[in-house]
Amino acid sequence: MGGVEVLTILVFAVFVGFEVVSKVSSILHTPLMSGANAIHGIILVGAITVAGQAEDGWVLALALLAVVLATANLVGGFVVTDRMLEMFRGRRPAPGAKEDAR
Amino acid sequence: MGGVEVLTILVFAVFVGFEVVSKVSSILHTPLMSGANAIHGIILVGAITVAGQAEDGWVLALALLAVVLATANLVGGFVVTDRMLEMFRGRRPAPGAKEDAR
Amino acid sequence: MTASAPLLDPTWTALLYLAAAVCFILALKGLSSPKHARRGNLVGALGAAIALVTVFLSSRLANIPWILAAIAVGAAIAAPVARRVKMTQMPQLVALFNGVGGGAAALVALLELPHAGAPEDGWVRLAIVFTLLVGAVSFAGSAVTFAKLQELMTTRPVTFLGLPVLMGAVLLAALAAAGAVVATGSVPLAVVLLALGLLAGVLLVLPVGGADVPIVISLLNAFTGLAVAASGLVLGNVLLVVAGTLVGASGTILTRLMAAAMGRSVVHIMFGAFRGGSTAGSTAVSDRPVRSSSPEDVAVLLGYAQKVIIVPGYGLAVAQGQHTAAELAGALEARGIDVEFAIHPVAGRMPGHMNVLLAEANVPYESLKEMSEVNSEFRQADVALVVGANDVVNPAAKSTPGSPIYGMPILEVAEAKQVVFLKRSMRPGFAGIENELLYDPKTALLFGDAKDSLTQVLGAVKAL
Amino acid sequence: MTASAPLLDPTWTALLYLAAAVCFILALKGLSSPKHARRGNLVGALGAAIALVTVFLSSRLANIPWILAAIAVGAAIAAPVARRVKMTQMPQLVALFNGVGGGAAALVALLELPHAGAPEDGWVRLAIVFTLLVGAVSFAGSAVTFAKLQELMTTRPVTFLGLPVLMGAVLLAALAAAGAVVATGSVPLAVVLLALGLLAGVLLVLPVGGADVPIVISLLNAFTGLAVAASGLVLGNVLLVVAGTLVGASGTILTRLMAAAMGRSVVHIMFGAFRGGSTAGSTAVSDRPVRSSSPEDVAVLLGYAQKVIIVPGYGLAVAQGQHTAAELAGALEARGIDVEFAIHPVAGRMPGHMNVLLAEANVPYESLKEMSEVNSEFRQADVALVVGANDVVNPAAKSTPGSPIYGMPILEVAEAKQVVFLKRSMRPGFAGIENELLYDPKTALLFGDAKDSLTQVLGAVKAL
Ligand SMILES: NC(=O)c1ccc[n+]([C@@H]2O[C@H](COP(=O)([O-])OP(=O)(O)OC[C@H]3O[C@@H](n4cnc5c(N)ncnc54)[C@H](OP(=O)(O)O)[C@@H]3O)[C@@H](O)[C@H]2O)c1
Ligand SMILES: NC(=O)c1ccc[n+]([C@@H]2O[C@H](COP(=O)([O-])OP(=O)(O)OC[C@H]3O[C@@H](n4cnc5c(N)ncnc54)[C@H](OP(=O)(O)O)[C@@H]3O)[C@@H](O)[C@H]2O)c1
Repeated sequence: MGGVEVLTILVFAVFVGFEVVSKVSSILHTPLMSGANAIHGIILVGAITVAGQAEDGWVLALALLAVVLATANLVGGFVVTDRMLEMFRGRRPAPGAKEDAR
Repeated sequence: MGGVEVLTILVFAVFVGFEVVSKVSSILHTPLMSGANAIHGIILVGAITVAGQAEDGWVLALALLAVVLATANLVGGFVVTDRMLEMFRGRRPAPGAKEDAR
Repeated sequence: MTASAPLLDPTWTALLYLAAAVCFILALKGLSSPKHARRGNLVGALGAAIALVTVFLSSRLANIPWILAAIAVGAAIAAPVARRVKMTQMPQLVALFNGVGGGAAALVALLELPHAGAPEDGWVRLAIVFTLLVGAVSFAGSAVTFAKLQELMTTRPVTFLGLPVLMGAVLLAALAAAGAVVATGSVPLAVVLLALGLLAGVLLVLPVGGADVPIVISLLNAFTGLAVAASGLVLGNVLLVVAGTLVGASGTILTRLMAAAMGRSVVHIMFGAFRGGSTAGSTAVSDRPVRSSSPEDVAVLLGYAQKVIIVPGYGLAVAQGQHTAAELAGALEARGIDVEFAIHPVAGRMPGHMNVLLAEANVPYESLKEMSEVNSEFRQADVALVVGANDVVNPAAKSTPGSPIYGMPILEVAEAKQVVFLKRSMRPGFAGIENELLYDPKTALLFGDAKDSLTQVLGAVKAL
Repeated sequence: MTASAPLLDPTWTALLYLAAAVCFILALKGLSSPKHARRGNLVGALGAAIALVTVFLSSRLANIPWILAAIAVGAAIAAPVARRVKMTQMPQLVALFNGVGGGAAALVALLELPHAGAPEDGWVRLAIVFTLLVGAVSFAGSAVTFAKLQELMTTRPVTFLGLPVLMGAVLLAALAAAGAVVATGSVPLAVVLLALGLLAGVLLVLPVGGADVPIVISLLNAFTGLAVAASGLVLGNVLLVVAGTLVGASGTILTRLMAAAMGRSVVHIMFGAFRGGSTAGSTAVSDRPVRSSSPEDVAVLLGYAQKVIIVPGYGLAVAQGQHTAAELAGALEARGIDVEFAIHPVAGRMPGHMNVLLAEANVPYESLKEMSEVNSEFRQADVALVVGANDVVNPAAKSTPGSPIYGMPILEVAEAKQVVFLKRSMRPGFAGIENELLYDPKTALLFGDAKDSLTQVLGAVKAL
C-alpha cells in the first residue's frame, strides 16, 4: 500500500476520531477513555508479527515481553471498561430521555 | 490504487459524512443541502477527464455536454449557497449562543 | 487535438486530491455550524478549485480549448441565475443544479463504458451501470421536482391506478438491462438503461406532494453523490469516490433529519400517496362559526399591546409579505411595543425558510426567536399574530394522538392572551387537518392574502 | 521455530482488518452514547478478536507456541486484576494498561529498527523513532500517574528549581538521539532514545497534582494511540495505523473535553505548577466562625423535611461512604421524604465518578439528577446535604471573577432553605479556594469523615 493511500486513510481516521467523540456526555468520559485505551492494545498484532519473525533469542524474548504487555493492555482494557459500564446496567432511563440529558 | 484501499477510504468517507452532519441545526438544513449539492459538482473532474480522452466527435460532444452540466452544478451550487448564507451575515449572535440553540 | 504532457506525478496528484477531499470535509463541517457556514462553503469552493487545477496538470488531456470553452459556458449560465434567483425560488434552483450533476455523472459513465472492455472489469461495469441508473433517476427526478416547485405542473401528488405496477415493471426492466450491460458491455443497451432510469426518476417523484419536495431534493442529492462516487470507481479517481461518498452519506442523514423535523418518515413521504396517506393538504372547508375581524380591530389590538409575537408561516412566504411584516414590526416597536418573531423549524416549505425570508427583509437577528426560546414567552404576550401559518401552531400536535402531526413540537400561541390569524380562508395547511385554535374564543381571524392584510393593518396602526 | 504458511491472501487480510477497523469506529461511537456504551465496548473486543485471528492466519509466523503462551500470560495477569479492582482504583488501572500498551509499541519499534535498513526507508525510521519516544513517554508517564493515584508517592505536584531546564535538556537530547537514529539506524542509540523518552515521561507527569491525573491519563492514552499508529506505518499494517489514529484523535478531543468540564485548559494542567498556579489544594485553614452541628440536629433537619437533595463529592468517594449515603436516602424515603442525588459532572476525581459510585451502591437511576435538571429544584428543597463536596457547590464560580473555578457551572445549593456540609475540617477542596457558603447563616457543618458522619446521622434518623 502506497504512502498516499496510507496518508489518506490516516486523515480520514483523524476526522472520524474527532467527530465520533465530540458529543460525548461527561458521564461517559471515563469509560470512553478506558475503551479507547483498550483499542490501542491492538498493538498486540504488531507484537505478534515481530515475535513471529524473531530468529534470535534476545529478540524473541523482547518481542514476547511486548506480546505480554500488549495483551494486558487489550484484555485488561476491555474487561475493565465492561465492568465500569456494567454498573450502569438496568439503570437505563427510557430510551431517548438519557440521550437528551447532558 | 487497489480495491481494498478504495473500499477502506469509502467506508471512512461514509463515517465522516454521517458524523459531520448529524448535529446540524434545522436552520442550516437548506444551505447544507445546497452546499453538499455543490460538492458533487466535482463530477466535473470526471467530465474533463473523459472529454480530454475523447477522439471521436460524438463522444467529445457528449463529454462537453457533461462538462457544461457539471460546471453548472459546481459553480451554481457554490454561488447559490453563498447567497443563502450571505443573508445571515451580520446577524450572527454572540459566539456560542447560537451553537447551543436549536 | 494535441495532448499536453502532465506536469504532476501521481504522488503529487494524489496529495492534491487529498487536500481537495479534506476541503470538502471541512466544508460540510463548516456548513453544519451556524458560525462557520459561509466560510465552510468557501472552503468547499477552494477544494473544487484545487481539484480542477490538479486535473488539468496531472492528466494527458486533449481538446483543452474545447473543455475550457464548455466550462466557461456552464459557469456563464449558472452563476448569473444563481446570483439573481429570488429567495423563494431557491429550492427549485438547488433541484436543477442537483439534476444536472446527476446527468453529468450518467454521461461520464456512458462514455466510459467502451473503455471497460476487459472481462476482469466486471466491477467497473457494475459501477458504470450504477452511475448510469442513479444519475438518470436523479436527473429526471430533479426535473420533475423543478417543474412542481416552479408550478409548471400541479404541485399535488400525481398518482394513477397502475403507478405502483408500472414502477415495479420499470425497475425490473432496468435491473435486466443493467445485468445485460454488465455482461455484454453493449452501449445501445446502456442507452436503454439510461432511458429506463429517466422514466424511473419521473415515476418516483410524481406521487410526491409539492410540499414534500424539499425532502425529495435532499434525497436525490444523496443519490447524485452516490452516482458520483461510483463514477470515481469507474475512472479510478479517489477524489470523486470520496466527495461522492461524503455527499451520499451526509445527504442521507440530512434527508432523515429534514423528515424528522416534520415528524414524518422518508418512506412515508416517498410512497405515502400510494397508501392514500398523502398530506398534500386537503381543501375541505369547515363551516363552524369563527370570530372574524377587521384590519382596524387588529391594529387596535396590536397598537395597545405591550408584547406582540409574530408567527410567520408558509402563507407569508407565498404572499411575499416578509417586508410588510418587518415594517409592521418596526411600526409597533416605534410605539414602544416589544415585538418578536417566533420561528418554527419547519414553518414554510423548506427548512430554515422563515429565517432566510425574514433575514432578507432585514429583520434584526435578535428579534428572531427559535421555538425552544420563545415558547415560554407566549404566556407574557398580549397578542400572537399568526401570519399564514397553521400546522406549526396546531394544538392537535399535542392533544390528538393519531393526527398526522401528532408529536411534532409546536409554537404554543394558545398561551398568549389573544391570537390573531391572517389567512385567506378556513382551509387547513399542509397537513390537511383542522386547527381547533381557529375556533377558540380568544382567536380572531382576518381573512385575506397575507401581504394585503398586513398592509392594511400597517396602515391602520400608523393611523392610530 | 517452524514457519506456518499463511492461509489468507492479502486481499482477504486487508478486508478483515478493515472489518476490525470498522468495529473500532463503532466501538468509539457506541461508547459515546449512554444507551449503547456497553455494546460499543463489546464491538471493540470483537474487532480485536477479528484482528488477532487475522494476524495468525495471514502471516508466516514462527514461534507460535511461544506467542500463544505469552498471550495467555498477559491475559492471565490482566483479566483477574481488571475483574477485581475496586471502583475507586479504576483510574490507576486504566493508567497501567495504557502504559504497558505504550511500552509494547516502543518495544515493537525497537525490534523493527534493524529491518529498516535501506536508505529509502528514511520515513520508516522516522516512524520508528516517533514510536520509541512517544511509547516510552507514555509508559513512564503512566507509571508515575499510577504511583500517584495508588499513593505510592505524594499526590502533590513535584517541582524543583531546575525542572523546566532539565526537561528542556532531556527533550533536546532526545531530539538529537532521534536524528542520529534516523541517520544511522543504530540500535544502541535507539536504546538511549528509549531511556530519554522514559525520563521525559517521568518529568512530564511529576509536576501534575494528583487530582489532575485523570486528564493526564487521557492525554497519555492519546499519546499511546499515536505511537501505535506510527508502529503501524513501520510494520506496514493499516489496521494499526487506523486504530492508533482513532485513539489518538478521539483521545485528544476527550482530554480537552475533560479539562473543559473542569473549566481548565490542558496546558494549564500540564504546566501550571511551573507558573505557581497549581490548584492541587491549599491546606490553609480559615478561622472565621461557622455554625457546626451534631448528627442528631442534622437527623432532625432531614427527618422532618419534605424534600432533601444530597450532593455527593470527592470526600464521599474517599470515605467510601456511598453505601451509607444510599442507606440514608432509603431511610428518609421510608419516611415519605422526597430524596434526590444531584450529580455534578466533575464531582470527585474522575469524570462520571459520582454516577459510577452511586450506581455501585444501587441508588436507583431515577434518583440521580444531572446538574441541568436539578438546579431548578434546589429552590423547593428544604435541605441540601453536601457530602464531601466543595468546589462543585462554591458560589465563587459565579460571583468571583479571577477565582480558579470562575465560570465553572455549579450546583446551586445556596437556593435550598438549609444547607448541611459533611466534611472533616475547614480545608478547601481541590481548587484550593475558600467557600463562602460555609459561613452562610443558613449553613450548618457536621465535621468528621463522611462515612462516619453519615452512619451517625443514619442512626439518629432511624431513632427519630
Ligand atoms: N419547512 C420545511 O422544511 C417543510 C417542508 C415540507 C413540508 N413542511 C410542512 O409545512 C407545514 C408548515 O407549516 P406552516 O404553519 O408554515 O404552514 P401550513 O400549515 O401549510 O399553513 C399555511 C397556511 O397559510 C395560509 N395561506 C396560504 N397562502 C396564503 C396567503 N397568500 N396569504 C395568507 N395566508 C395564506 C393557508 O390558509 P389559507 O389557504 O386559508 O390562506 C394555510 O392555512 C408543516 O406541516 C410542515 O411539516 C415543511
Ligand atoms: N471529576 C473529575 O473528573 C475531576 C478530575 C480532576 C479534578 N477534579 C476537580 O475536583 C473537584 C471536585 O469537586 P468536589 O466538590 O467533588 O470535591 P472538592 O472540591 O475537592 O472537595 C472535596 C471536599 O471533601 C472533603 N473531604 C475529603 N475527604 C473527606 C472525607 N473522608 N470525609 C468527608 N469529607 C472529606 C474535603 O474537605 P475536608 O478536607 O475538610 O474534609 C473537601 O472540601 C473540582 O474542583 C474538579 O474540577 C475533578
